[in-house]
Amino acid sequence: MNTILIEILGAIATILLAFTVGMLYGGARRKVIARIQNRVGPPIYQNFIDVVKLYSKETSIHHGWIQHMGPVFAITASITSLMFVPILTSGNWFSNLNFSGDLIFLIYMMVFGSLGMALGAGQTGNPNSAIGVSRGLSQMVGYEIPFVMSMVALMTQFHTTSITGMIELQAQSESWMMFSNPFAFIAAIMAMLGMFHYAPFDIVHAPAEVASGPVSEFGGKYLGMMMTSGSIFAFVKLTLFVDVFMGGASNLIELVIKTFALYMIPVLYGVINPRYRTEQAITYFWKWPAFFGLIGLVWAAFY
Amino acid sequence: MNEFLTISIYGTAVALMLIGFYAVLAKKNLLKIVIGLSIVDSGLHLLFVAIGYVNNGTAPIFSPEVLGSTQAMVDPVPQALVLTAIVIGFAVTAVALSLVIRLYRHHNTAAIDEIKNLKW
Amino acid sequence: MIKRIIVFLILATIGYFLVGVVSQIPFGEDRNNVGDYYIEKTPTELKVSNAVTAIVVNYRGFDTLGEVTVLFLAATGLSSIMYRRRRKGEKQIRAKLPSSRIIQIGSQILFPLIVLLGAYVFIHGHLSPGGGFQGGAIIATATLLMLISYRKFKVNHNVISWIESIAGVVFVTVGFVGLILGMTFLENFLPTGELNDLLSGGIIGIIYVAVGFKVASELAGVIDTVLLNNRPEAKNEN
Amino acid sequence: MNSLIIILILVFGGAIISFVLNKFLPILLNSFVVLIMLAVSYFFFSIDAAVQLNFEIGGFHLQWGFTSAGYLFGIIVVVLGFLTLLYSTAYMNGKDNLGYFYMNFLFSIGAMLGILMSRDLISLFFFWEIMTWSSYLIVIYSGKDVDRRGLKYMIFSAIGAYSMLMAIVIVYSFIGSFLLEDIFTSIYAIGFGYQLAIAILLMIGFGVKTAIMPVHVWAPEAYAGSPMSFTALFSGALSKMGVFGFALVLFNLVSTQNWLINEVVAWLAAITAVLATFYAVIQTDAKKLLAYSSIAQLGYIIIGLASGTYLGVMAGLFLAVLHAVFKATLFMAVGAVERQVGTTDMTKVTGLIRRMPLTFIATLISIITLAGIPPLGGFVGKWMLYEALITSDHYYLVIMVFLSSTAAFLYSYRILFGMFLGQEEPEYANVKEAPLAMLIPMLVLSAISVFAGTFPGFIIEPIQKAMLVLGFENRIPNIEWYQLSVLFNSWGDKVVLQNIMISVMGVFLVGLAFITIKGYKNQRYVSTKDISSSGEVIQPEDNMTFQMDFYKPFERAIWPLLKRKIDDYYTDFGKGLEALFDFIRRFYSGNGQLYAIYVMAFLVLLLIAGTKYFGF
Amino acid sequence: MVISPVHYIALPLMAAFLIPLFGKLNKNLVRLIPGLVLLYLSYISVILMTQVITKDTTIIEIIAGWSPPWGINLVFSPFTGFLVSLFSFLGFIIWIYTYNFKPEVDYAQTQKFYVLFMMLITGAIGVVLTGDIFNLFVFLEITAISAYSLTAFYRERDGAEAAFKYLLIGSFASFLILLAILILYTQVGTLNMAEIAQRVPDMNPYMKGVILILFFVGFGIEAEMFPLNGWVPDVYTQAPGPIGAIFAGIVVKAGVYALIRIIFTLFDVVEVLQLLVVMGLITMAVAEVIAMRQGRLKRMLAYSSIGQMGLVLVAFGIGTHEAVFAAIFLMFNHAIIKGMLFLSATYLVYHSKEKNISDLDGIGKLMPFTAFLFALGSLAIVGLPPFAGFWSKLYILMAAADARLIAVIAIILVVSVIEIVYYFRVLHRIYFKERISTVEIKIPSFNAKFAMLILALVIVIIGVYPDLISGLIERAATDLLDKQHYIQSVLSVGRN
Repeated sequence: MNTILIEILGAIATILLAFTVGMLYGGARRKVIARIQNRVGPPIYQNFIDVVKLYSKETSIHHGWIQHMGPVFAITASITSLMFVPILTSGNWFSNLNFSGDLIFLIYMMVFGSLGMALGAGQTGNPNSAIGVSRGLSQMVGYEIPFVMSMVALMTQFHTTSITGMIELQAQSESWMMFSNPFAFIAAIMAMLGMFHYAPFDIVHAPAEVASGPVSEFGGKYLGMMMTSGSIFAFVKLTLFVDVFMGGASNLIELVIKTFALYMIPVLYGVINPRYRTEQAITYFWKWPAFFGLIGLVWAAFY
Repeated sequence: MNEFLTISIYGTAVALMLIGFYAVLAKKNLLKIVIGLSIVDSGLHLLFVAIGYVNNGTAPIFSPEVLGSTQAMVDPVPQALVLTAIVIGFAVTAVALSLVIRLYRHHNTAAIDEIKNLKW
Repeated sequence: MIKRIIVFLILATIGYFLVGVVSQIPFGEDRNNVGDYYIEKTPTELKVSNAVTAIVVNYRGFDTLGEVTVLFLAATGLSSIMYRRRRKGEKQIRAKLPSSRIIQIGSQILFPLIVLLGAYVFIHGHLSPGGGFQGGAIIATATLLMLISYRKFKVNHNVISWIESIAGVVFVTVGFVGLILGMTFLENFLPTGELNDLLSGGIIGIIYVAVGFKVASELAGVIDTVLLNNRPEAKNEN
Repeated sequence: MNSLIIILILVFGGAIISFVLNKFLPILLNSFVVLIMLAVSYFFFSIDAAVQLNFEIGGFHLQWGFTSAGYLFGIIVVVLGFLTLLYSTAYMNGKDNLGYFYMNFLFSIGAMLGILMSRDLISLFFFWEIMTWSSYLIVIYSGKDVDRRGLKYMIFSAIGAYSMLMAIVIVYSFIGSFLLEDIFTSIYAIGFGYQLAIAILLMIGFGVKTAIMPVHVWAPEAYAGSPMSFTALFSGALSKMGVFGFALVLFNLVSTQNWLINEVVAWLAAITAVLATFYAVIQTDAKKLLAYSSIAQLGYIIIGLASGTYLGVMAGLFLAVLHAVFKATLFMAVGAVERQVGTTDMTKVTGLIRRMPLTFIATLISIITLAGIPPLGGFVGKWMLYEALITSDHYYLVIMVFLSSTAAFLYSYRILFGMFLGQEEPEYANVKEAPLAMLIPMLVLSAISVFAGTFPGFIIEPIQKAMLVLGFENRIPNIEWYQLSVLFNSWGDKVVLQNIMISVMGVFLVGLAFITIKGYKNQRYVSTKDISSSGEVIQPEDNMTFQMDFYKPFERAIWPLLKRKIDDYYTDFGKGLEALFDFIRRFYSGNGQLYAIYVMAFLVLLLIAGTKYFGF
Repeated sequence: MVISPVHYIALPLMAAFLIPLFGKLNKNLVRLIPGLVLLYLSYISVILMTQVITKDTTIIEIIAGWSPPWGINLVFSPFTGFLVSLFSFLGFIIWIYTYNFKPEVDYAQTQKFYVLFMMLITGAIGVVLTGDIFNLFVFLEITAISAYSLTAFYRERDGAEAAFKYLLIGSFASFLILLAILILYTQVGTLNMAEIAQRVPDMNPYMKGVILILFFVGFGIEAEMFPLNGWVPDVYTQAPGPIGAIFAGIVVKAGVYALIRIIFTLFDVVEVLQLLVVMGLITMAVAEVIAMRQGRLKRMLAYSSIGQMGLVLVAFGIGTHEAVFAAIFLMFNHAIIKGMLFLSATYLVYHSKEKNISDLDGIGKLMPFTAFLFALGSLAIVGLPPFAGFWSKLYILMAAADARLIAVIAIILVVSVIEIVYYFRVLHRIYFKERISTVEIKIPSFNAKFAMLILALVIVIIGVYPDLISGLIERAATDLLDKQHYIQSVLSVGRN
């Protein structure tokens, strides 16, 4: 009984942590981009304000019960995957369900959210949402391939598929994965560019083309919940990368530094690039990233 | 004498067959083809009769004067066979001729390579 | 032209092999084969003086039955191939011009003699050279003679079919009688008389006479059919 | 009396009776066939594994009896057969010559059971042909361009059947017996080359029914063309016969040193999976889409079997069972839409979710299972498959499978969105939900696939038994099936299914409660025309549907792969053959003299050739 | 009068001679007599077969009281007896079919038709029964001449052309056979097959080779071997429908019998068997390939039956006991099935001038019975279970596999796929196309339906329960392969 209570408390703590960190990173992104574009930009805590505002808004219309479920699917996916990602290497604090899932499961769990959102967006009947969904799914097929390649490379190199196992092995060999298999790392980073849906891969909710795409029919609590799940999800992704490539983090500071460093890559890459078209994006992911992924696989096979 | 007989008879038979075959294989006219067939047949019949021959033997007929004598008789079997063969040849030729007549009426030509309604 | 060359090549090869084969058949030497058996048995057991006849009608009588059938089929097939439905008022006339008196008179004289000769030939089939087929052929030539000399001469197909059927039936029945009498098909069941007299050889004589009639009628029928049919567009003149 | 005989007599006799019954009292027909299937399933489940049957016919010694592998597939056949029959009582309602339909339906069920129970190649082949017949007769039962579809199916089935026959006779000539166990024991005695040939021929034979890549071209049209109630069985159970055969061949005929065969088969299957998925993505007809998707899924199954590892084979069989479940559901759902709406063209029919909610739920669950998303059953199979491939160092296969199953998300979403979501067209305003007899099978099957996500044990237990026959020792700790919820791979990494289920369900329910409770009362439903469209007001007659070229960008991206279909290669091949044949025909140029020359030339040839033998 | 094999020959001849007479009494007798004769023949074949099988003897009927080798003799062994019974049974069925086949042919023609019809079958029977090589030739000629005449029977068709081709090639055949007989006689000095078989081994190999090749080509023409079968499609197409069935079912079988008898019994050269396999394969492949491109129904059937005969030759050429068994089984199946196909196809394209397959569009609804029988026959001939064709194909494949002839199996199966393709094209036209052609159809008369039905029943029954007939065929195969038994059982017959 007691243990279950502990578990739930730990889970809630994890969620709060992920939420705050994700929100702050979002704000930081807006700030950074503004600075680069020589603007002042919103304050870094702007996202909190937005979320609070959204939750406090009244939603007066809906298009059916699947639209209800869309955001719920999204947040379910993000929180569940959060539960399975090891946050800290040391201490069993924040270690929720790390040992009952592995990388493959995580990869699938991540997809769950976007499909759920897509369902929700689908019922609204807004053509923009549908277009956005189709773009998003197509792009996903694009970046999943290099990502999976690097992941498979890691698994074969470590002879394990569990994340905690990978962290331990990196600790033993005192070298991070990003150094012991750089090609897989490069492939994964390039895939991450697509995962974050930032420019130049922001074709899903391309503001000017398809009025913010899938979410165009969502407002109020729906949008708030989506933002929440989105920020948690960003944190999940970053932590996952840190775990598998940078040997995890022993305490929160290290975690923040590493994740932030990693987070800046897509942000900065996005600032300086115009938007791709969908097929360009797909073929982009299937050219160099896939190539690096292949090399990473071969490397891992001969490691 | 005997060699001459051999060569002449066998040679004639073979020559007849070849001539007949030439007519059948190379001539265009239906009638000539039929004629060729019967030439071939006659060559064959000649050969048949020839193989039955026994040196200075008589016809295989026991007329009273040959009864006592020990003179050899030619082999009667080929003659019997050739009788049958001739009759059959006649029958085939008759049918062939009637077919030729009908073909000629039907196509108004007797050239075999123009009668090609049925092919492939 | 190319076809000619191919044909020549083919014929050359075949000729080569034919000569090769034939040159290995010894000519004129006597060998031991069934012929000797026939020659030895024929006068003693069958009391038939013409060994060929004996073979044709008795030893290999079955062949002859088939042979007769072939002729019969030829006649039937011929008439079925040449068959055309008669249009009304269409009469067949063979020759455009009537043949000259000489031929007509001559054939009038010759006709009975030829028929007689034919009859003789097939009646003496088992004694002398010749037999049913030869005799039948001779008689058929007699009809041919009449046909070419007289435009109006008609061969009565009704009669012909009667003759040939009866002749054939006789042949087969004679064969069956042997079977019925507990012997084998076509076996001789009559007393074989003395060698070299007319009533010898048992059933051979009967069969040959039947064959003679059959062949004669069939050949006549064949000739008549062909002649009748070779002028579909016959004008009516007399 | 032997219960095998009873089953066969029941099915085949029932088939013929139902044909007659349709002539005299058509009223009883539906209930009759359902009863027959009930009786069959009773006898089937009351069967014990030991029962066997030996007899002689045509000078061959035959032997029947279910191995546990056969029994596993038999379960699929019986359950699915019963449900599809129940479904078709409503679905086929009002179609003409039903007797013909039900006769062939039962015939194919009986033939499948016969295949599974036959322990010798002759009866296997015999039932295989009967199965081909009955399914062919249903494929040509209705629809347009029956001609082409049927001929394709027939030709490929013939190719498959005859290569099987060739393998069978070769085996017989070496071993002198048709009984499977004799063959399995003494197959290694014969030469390696023959062994390889036998395996390959048999695999061609089974691969045709499994629709593996080079010989799959019949499948889309045949699946899409026949009545959906049969297609559910066709893709669910009938194609599994090929899987069954593959299992036999790969594990009992091909000795271990032919790892090459496994590799080749696995790669063919992988290419099949990827290409079929891509084709499925660009389809606009739901039936066609599902047809291609089942080709892809069968590809996974074969990959799993061909990987040859314990986990891989288990994954393959698990997916086989599960595919039977969810793909049958999907075909049934599409059939329901076809029956209620009249078309399955996704560019026409949209927004049925509020009209047919139950059908939608069944479809949703099956789609989630198909996509392999946790926590439903599909994930278990996918997980096992990936782990098996990775732990056995098939990296590149993993990539292929990932590619195809990621692209599978596209068509999964497409079919949901195309038929049920999106704009609600007024012309479908008064569409009714499907009748009960069609809903029950769908819901039952989707319940199974939900259940399998948390408690895969009840599927894994019989699979385990089947794998004993295929020569894998038991690695499952002997615990109750409901305790079996932790999956291990051979590196010792695990996934705990019940934790996943708990966390997903917990978060989901909390979130749902939260979003539903918050301000629910003053929230109302508005039609899908009432959407934010950057200012202007949408009139009811405006067409706001987005269904055409749904995945155009993706299509453009993969176009180089799809430019040339395999069909075209076959067509060109056929054309070339016909030209050749026409050339050969010229040999008989109606000139009789030429024929005579042939004769003489042949004679001359023989004579010249004879000189060698006869010393001319 | 004791029942003996000679009835097979003598009774039909008697009847043939009598038909013109009876025709003058009553016109229906002309059509009736052949049926009665054939019925009687089937009856005595039942009796004789039971004798032969139960007593395990070989009935040798000597003619004109001269024991072999001096007289002609008929051999009624399990093999020949099986074929003869098949011929008479099939002939009787086809007679039922022909009973009022073409009423518009007027009386004189009907009479001739039936005479020739009966003699065609009798000739084939004689070829199978006789034990004398020259006599075999005579019967072959009987068959041939009636075949020529029947092929040219209809004026409105191109029968004459087909018949002339047939006659041309056929007279080549008879020439070659006669030449071979002549040379053979000069070498062994006898015409009795048993004695020839006895004397052949110590014959000069050169002569042996030449004779064998002459026979091979001569009988190969009758057996529709590949380069020699130019006449076949024309003849099958142009002859009246039932006659086509007789050609496919009876006449060809006689030719194959002669070829096999020569190769297996008379001569002792094994190379010929390989040659037979090769020629059979070529025949089969070429014929099926051409059949696939045919636009005319009967022509397609003709080529397909050439292909089947090729398969038979292959099976005989393999030469093992199983192979011969399979070959005889296939001969039986092919006689029945292809006969039924021809009979039904005749009515399917009864009035269409060109006999195009395109005239069959949607005919399955107009004449369901005939179309269904045709479909059944097609399924059976391509060898799909549960029909008769399946077993023979399976047996042949097994025999080939036993002889390790993998390539042969492969070719056979590929060809079978082609077969399936073209038969199913026809079936699809029959059942799935809409009828466009304006050719009016002819519903078969009752007795035609009856005849076809009997054949269909045979096909299905044999297919479901092959043991019904495989026993007989087993004995036949053993008998065919047992050369010494043949020789001594013929030569041991003394003067009765």
